[in-house]
Amino acid sequence: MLRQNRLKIMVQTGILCRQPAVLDNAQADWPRWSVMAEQRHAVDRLSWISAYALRLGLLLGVWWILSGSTGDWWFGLPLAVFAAAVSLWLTPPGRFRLRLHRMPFFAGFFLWQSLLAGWDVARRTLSPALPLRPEILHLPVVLPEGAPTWWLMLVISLLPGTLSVRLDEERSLEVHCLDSRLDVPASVRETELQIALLFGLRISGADGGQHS
Amino acid sequence: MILIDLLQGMLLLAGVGFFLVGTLGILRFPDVYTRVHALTKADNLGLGLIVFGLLLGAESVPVALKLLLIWGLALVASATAGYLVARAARRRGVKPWKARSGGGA
Amino acid sequence: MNWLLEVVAVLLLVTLVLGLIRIWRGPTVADRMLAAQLFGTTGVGLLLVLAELQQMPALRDVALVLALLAVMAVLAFVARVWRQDPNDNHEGPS
Amino acid sequence: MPWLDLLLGLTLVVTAGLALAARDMFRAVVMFIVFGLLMALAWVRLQAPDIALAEAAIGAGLTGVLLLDTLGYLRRPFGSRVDKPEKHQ
Repeated sequence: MLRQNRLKIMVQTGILCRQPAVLDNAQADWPRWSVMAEQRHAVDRLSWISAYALRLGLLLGVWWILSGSTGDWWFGLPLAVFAAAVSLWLTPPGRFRLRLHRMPFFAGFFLWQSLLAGWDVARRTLSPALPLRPEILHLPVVLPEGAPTWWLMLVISLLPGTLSVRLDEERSLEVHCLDSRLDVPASVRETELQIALLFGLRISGADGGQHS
Repeated sequence: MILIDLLQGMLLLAGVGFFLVGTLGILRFPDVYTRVHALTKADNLGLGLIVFGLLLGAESVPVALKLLLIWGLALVASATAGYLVARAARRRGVKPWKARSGGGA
Repeated sequence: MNWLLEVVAVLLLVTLVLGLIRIWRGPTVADRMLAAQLFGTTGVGLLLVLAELQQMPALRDVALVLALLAVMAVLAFVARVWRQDPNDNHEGPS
Repeated sequence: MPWLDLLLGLTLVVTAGLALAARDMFRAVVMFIVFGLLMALAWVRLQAPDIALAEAAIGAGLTGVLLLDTLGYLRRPFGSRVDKPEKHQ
């Protein structure tokens, strides 16, 4: 069953401009969403500097953890400086930035959902009848390309009954679900919302998009 | 103290339980895709519960953070591995298993 | 608490042994690779438990390395072994 | 922990045997990867965490990758079995 919809991605900043996916309107309960970047993240010198500072801080934290706070900073500090530079060279700063203050909320959502997911799999495995009704669904992705979509695809695989299989050119995500009787589109939508919040993107509800 | 020990024991046993369930799922589930489900979900939850159980007995903050780092790494690793295997299987045209009519319970 | 950690370690090892069945039976190569990834995750858990049990903090580093490198096998599998289309079995990967 | 050691030792021997006995090369490679992992655990039980680290990195990690890569370059000696449609067990 194809759940396709026409989506309009309204982009405030003009950076994320893209054509609305050409999909038909079979599923009426899919709300028409739009994604708006909250603010412009131009890839300028300032963002390079802040990205460098963030990554350096992260790497120093990782060194602190790995070295067990023994204080071997004569080795760790130059290494972190070098590694942060290499990471900037390999992956330049993207348009999207994690909102660190949203991280605890997202972690709570994620932990709870993965608990449910493990429980769901356990229930199905241990039941003698093996209640599976796998199906492949095609769901449109509203999140912009890049880091948010990658987060979505990874997180979906850890949520109850869903597994991302692949993403095609028209930004429709193939999801393999364990039980087609569950409301998979709703949970994927919820995940998208959480990730949008994590990245500081605004997803407006059913009245946001333009229907056609 | 006894309460913490009890909680730790429960978390560890629950973690092992999910590992067992995950392996059982890998054995029982009918095709590659469903097995990826068992692998990514049950096992990561099992590892997470074990990590949280050990966190309660961690002697210092860096040790606790290292445990969390290992869990995060394992999460990303197996989610990526599951996605890659599922995509490769799909690209090669491995058909997903379908329940027979009225299948499931 | 040590007896509990021992029980947990033995049960995790039992889980590993059960996983061997899937590797042996297959039936597709992807199933084998998945079971290998399962071994990686279970091995990480087992190493963490052993680190606590034997009072060897270095084992946590072993677990970290294992978590990193266990995926590499899956990556190599997807990128190298299973890269071809199903229809061109006569041609090796270039 | 005699149970753990006994089970570990037995599994190690069984895995080595299976890796040798496997006619399917891919199965042998995966068995070898598993063998490396179990060997790392055995080094841990022998109180040698540094060797365990090397074994986990080299045995379970890098050698597995190299062997899989080699398999990819061989002309699919295991080809016909790969895409056999599965039956529900």
